[in-house]
Amino acid sequence: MKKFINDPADVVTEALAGLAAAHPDLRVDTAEQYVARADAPRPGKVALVSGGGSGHEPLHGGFVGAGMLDAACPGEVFTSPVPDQILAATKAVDGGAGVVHVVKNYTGDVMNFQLAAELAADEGIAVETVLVDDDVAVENSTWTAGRRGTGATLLVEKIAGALAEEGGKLGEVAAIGREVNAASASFAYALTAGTTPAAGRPGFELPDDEIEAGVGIHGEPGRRRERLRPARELVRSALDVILEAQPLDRGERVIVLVNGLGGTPLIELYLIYGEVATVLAERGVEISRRLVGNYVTSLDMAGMSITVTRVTDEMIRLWDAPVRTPGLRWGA
Amino acid sequence: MKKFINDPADVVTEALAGLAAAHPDLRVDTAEQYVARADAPRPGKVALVSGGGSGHEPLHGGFVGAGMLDAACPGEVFTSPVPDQILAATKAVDGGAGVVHVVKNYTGDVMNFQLAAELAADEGIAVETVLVDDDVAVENSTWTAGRRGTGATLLVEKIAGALAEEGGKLGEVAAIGREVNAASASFAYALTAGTTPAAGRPGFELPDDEIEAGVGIHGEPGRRRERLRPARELVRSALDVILEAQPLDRGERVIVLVNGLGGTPLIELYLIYGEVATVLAERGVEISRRLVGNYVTSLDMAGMSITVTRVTDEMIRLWDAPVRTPGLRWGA
Amino acid sequence: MDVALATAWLRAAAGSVTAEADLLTRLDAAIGDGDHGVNMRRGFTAVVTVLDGTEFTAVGDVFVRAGATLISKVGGASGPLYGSAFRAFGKALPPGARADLPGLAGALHAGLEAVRKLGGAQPGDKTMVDAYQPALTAFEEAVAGGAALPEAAAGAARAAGDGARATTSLTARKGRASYLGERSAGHQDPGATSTWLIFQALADVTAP
Amino acid sequence: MDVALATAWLRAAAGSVTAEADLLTRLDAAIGDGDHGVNMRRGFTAVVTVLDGTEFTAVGDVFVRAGATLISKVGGASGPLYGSAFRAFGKALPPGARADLPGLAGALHAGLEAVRKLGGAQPGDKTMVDAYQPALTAFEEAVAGGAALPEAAAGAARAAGDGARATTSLTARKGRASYLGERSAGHQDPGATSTWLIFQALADVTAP
Ligand SMILES: Nc1ncnc2c1ncn2[C@@H]1O[C@H](COP(=O)(O)OP(=O)(O)O)[C@@H](O)[C@H]1O
Ligand SMILES: Nc1ncnc2c1ncn2[C@@H]1O[C@H](COP(=O)(O)OP(=O)(O)O)[C@@H](O)[C@H]1O
Ligand SMILES: [Mg+2]
Ligand SMILES: [Mg+2]
Ligand SMILES: [Mg+2]
Ligand SMILES: [Mg+2]
Repeated sequence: MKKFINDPADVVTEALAGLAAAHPDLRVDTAEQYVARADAPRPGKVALVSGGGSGHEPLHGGFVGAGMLDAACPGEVFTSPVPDQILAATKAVDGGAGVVHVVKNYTGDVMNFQLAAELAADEGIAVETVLVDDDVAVENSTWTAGRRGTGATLLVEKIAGALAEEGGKLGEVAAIGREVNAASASFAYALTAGTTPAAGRPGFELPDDEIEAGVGIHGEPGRRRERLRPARELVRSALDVILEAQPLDRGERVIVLVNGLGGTPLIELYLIYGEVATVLAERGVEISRRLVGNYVTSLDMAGMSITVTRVTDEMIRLWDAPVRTPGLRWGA
Repeated sequence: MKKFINDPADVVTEALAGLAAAHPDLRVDTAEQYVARADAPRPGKVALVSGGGSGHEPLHGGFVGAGMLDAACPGEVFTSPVPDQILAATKAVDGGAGVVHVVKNYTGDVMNFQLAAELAADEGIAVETVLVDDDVAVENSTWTAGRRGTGATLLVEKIAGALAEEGGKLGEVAAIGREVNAASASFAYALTAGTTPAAGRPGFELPDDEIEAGVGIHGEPGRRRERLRPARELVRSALDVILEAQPLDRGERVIVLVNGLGGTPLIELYLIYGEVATVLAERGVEISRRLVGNYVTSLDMAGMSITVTRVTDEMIRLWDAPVRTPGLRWGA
Repeated sequence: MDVALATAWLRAAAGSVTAEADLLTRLDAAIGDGDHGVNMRRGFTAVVTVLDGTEFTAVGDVFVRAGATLISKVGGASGPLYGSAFRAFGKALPPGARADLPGLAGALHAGLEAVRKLGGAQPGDKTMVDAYQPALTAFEEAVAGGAALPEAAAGAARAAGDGARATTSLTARKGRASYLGERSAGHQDPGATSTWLIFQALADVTAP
Repeated sequence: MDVALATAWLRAAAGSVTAEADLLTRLDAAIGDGDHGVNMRRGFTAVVTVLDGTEFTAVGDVFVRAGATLISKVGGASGPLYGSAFRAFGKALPPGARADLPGLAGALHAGLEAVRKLGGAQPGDKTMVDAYQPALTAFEEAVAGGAALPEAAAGAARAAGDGARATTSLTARKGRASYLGERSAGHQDPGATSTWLIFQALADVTAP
C-alpha cells in the first residue's frame, strides 16, 4: 500500500485536522469527530446534517458551509459514523427549527442515523431523515438492502441546503430533498478498486481488460464483471440502465453529474461528459446544469459514475443559489 | 491500460468537446484547438493565454474564465502545443491591450510559445511572456534545462489574471506574474507514475515501498528514488528543500498549494496540508491563503506537490478577487 | 454466569476478533467493503478498556455497557447490530450478580431478537443471524436436555461455526453483500464468522 | 538530389519513425515523458499528407514545407527543433530542381545550426545534436573525399547511429532528460535515435 499517511489508524483524524487548518469557515470537533459551519447554530434555520464513511471526499465534510450542509459526521474509512457523533453534530447545529439528516441508503448508515435520530428526539430536537438511494445498479427489492446512495447525495445536499438557507421549513426542506432523490438515477463503472488504509490492498483485483459494472463507492465488487469497452459504449450502457429506471420524455430537463471515483483524471471525465451530452441530445433531453469532477469518491478507485436528475424550475433555482463550501462553491 | 477513452489518438479532442458541452461560458475552437472565454476579446483588457501538454487538467483549460485566463492551448498529452494553436488563441483574445503568455519552463513549451510570440509580433500584437519555473527539485544551472514550471502556474494565472481583469496594463500584469513566480517554490513526490493513452503503460515502475522524490508532471522519473516514509517526514523533507530555495523569515505570509497529481485522494491531501500547517507554524510563517486539491495534475499519477508562495498585500487582494472558471471559482 | 465469567468471555472475544481481524477483513473485502475486522477490533478494544475501568455488581450491566460501547465505537452495520444484541442480552439477564442457564438462554434469545428487529434479516439472508440462530437453538436444546454451561456453550459454538460456514453457498439479501446479487454466493459471511468467534470465546472460557 | 529523391527520403523517414514509434516512445519514457514516438509519427504522417497533395518544382521547397508542417503538427521540443532544421535545410539548398553534393552538405550544416541556435545544445548534452553533428561531419568528409551521395549518406547514417548509441553514457544537460540529473545516464537519447533513423532513411533511399 502506498499512501501519504502516517498510521492507518490516524488517517481520519489527521485529515480532519488538515481540513480544520485549511478552512477557517469550518469548525472541526476532533473529539466528537464532526465538521460544522463555524457560524452554527443559526437560530431559526433548519440545519442539514449528513455523514457516512470517510474515503468519499469531498463528500460530506467538503460540502459543509453556507448553502449546503451545517454539519458532517465522517466515520472511519468506509464505515458509517456512530450515533454519538451524529447526535453531537445534530445538537451542535440545531437552531431550533429542526434538523434534516441526509442519509445514504446503506444498512450501517441507516441504523446509526436512526439510533441518533431517536436520541435527538429524546432531547427534543425534531429530526427528519432524507434517505438517498439513487444507484440503479442495485434492484430495489426485498431481496437486497435496496438501492445505494451515491452521486445524488450531492444534489440532495445542494438543493435542500439552498432551501434551508433561504428559510425553508423542516418539512419543506426534507420534502425537496426526497423529491430530488426520487428524480435521480445513477450508475457506476470501476476500472480498479480503491485501497483502504486499514486493509492495505485493493478491495478487488481486476485483470487488465476487465471492469466492474454497477459498483458502489465502498470498494465492493459490482453486479457483474465486463470487458473494457470504449467510453462511448460504456456511457450508452449506463444511460440505458439509468433511463430505464428513470424514463425521461423529450423536452424534459435534467442536471447531470459526471463523477470521478477518485483515481480517474479529469480529461477522461470530460470525455465522458461529451458522450453523455451526445446521447441525451439524441433523446431530446435538455441538460440544464451539469457538474464534472471528483465529488463522491471511493478513495483512489479509478472509475466514474453518471447521475441524471430530472429537475423542476424550483430545483434549478435552488441549484443556482450561492454555495460556499470547500468542495462546491459559486455565487459566494 | 484501463481508461475511459475511445481511441488514444482522439482523447484530447474528445475531452475538449466535453469541456465545450459542459461550459457555455467557454468557447472551444476544436479546429484550432484552443479554449477561450466566450466573451473574448474584451476590448482594452490585457489578455492572458497559457497552454501546455494535456493531462494536467484542470490546468490550463479549466482556468479559463473571468478573473483568470482568456485562453488556453492544450497540446497532445504531455506535449506542448504548436505555434499555430498559440497564435490562433492569441489573436482570438487580443483586445488591443496586449497579451501575456504564461509559459511553464519546459524546452518544448518555451520554443513553441517563442515561435508563436514572434508570429504574433509580426501581426502587430504586443506579447509579454511570463516564464514559470518554481520546481526547486531541479537545480537552476547551465547543466539543466532549468527549473520546471508546476504548481505556481496556478498562482501566476490567478493573480495576474485578477490584475488584468481590473484593468492592469500589459507591463503590470506581466510584472506581477513574474513576481509571483519568483516568490514561489514547489516540490513533488510520486507514489506511482501516470499512464498516457498513447504509451499505454506507466512512465516508470516503482516497487511497492519506493517513491520518486522531485518528480515533474510529465511522468518523468524524479531526482532520486526513496523509501516510502510517513507523510509527516515527506512533508518535512519537501519543505526543507522549498525553504532552502526560498527562505522565509518569521512573520512572513504565504499562500500554500497542496496539490494532488491526479490519483491521490483528497483525504490524503488534507492530511498533508495538516502537516504543512504544523511545520510552517513552527517556523513562524503565516499561511494567509491555501488551496488543497487536484489542480496541476499528471493524469492518474498518485502523488502530490507542495507550493509555497511568499505574498504581499497586493497579491492577497488579487488572490481574493472573484474568479469564475471550471476549475477555480469564488466570489462569482 | 457471574461478573467474572462475563468479563472473561468478553475479553476472550476481544482477543479472538483481534487475532482474526485480518480474516474478517478479507472476508468482508470479498463481498463487502473490507472493514469488518477493523470494526470489530476497534469495538472490542474499547469494550476491554471499559471493562478495565469499571466495577460491576450486576452481571447484566457488563453486557449493557459492552453493547453501548460497541454502538458508540464501531459504526457500520455491525456496530448497531452487535451493540443492540449485547444491550438486549444484558437487559434480559436476571438482575443480580449471577445468571443461571435458563436465564442465559432467554437473554441469548433477546439478543437475537434485537438483531432481527433492527436489521430485519431472516435466516438464510447470509448475515450474522445465520450463525446466531443455530447457536441459540443448540444452546436452548442443550439446556433443555440438562447440559451444564460448558457443554451448552460448546454446542452453541459448534452450531455457530457450522452456520457461518453454511453461509458460503447463500446469496446475500441484507447488508452490503446483497449489492452483489448472485456474486455473493461462494464467500463466507464476515458477520456470521465474527458471531462464531464470539460463541467460540464463550466455549473457550467455560471449557473445563 | 532532386524533388523525387527528396520526397522519397521524407517518405522513408516517415515509414521508419512510424515503424519505430514504440522504440522512440520507450526511450522517451525512460528519461522523458514518453511521447517522442507519437510526436514523430504524428509529424511525419502530416508531412506525407502534404507531400501527397503538393507539386514541387524546387527541391528546397520540399524541405521548407516539411519543416513548417513539423512545426505546426508536432509540438514538444522535437517539433520546433526538427521543423526549424528542415526549414533551414530547405532554405539553404540551392534554388532549382536539384541540389549537388556540396549544396547538400552546406544545407545539412544550416539545419544543424538552426537546431543549435533554437535549442542551445552543445555536443555531449545528450540530444539529437549528438547524432546530427557526427553525421554532418561524416557527410562533409565523404563529400570532401570525393564520395557520391549513396556513400556519403551511408557514412552519415553510420555516424549518426554511433552518435546515438554513444548518448547512452552521457548525462543530459538539455531537455526533459536533464531533470533526472545523473539518472539520465544509461539510457539512449530518443531524439538522437530519431535523428539516426532520418539519416538512415536517406542512406536507404540512395543505396544502389
Ligand atoms: N440487516 C442485517 N442484519 C443482520 N446482519 C447484518 C445486516 N446487514 C449486515 N449484517 C452483518 O454485518 C456484517 C458486516 O459488518 P461490517 O462490515 O462491520 O459493516 P458494514 O457492512 O457497514 O461495513 C455482514 O457480514 C453481516 O453479517
Ligand atoms: N535543447 C535541445 N536541443 C536539442 N535537442 C533537444 C533539446 N531539448 C530536447 N531535445 C531533443 O528532443 C528530444 C525529445 O523530444 P520529444 O519527446 O518529442 O519532446 P518533449 O521533450 O517536449 O516531450 C530529446 O530526446 C532530445 O534529443
Ligand atoms: Mg463499512
Ligand atoms: Mg512531451
Ligand atoms: Mg464492512
Ligand atoms: Mg517527450
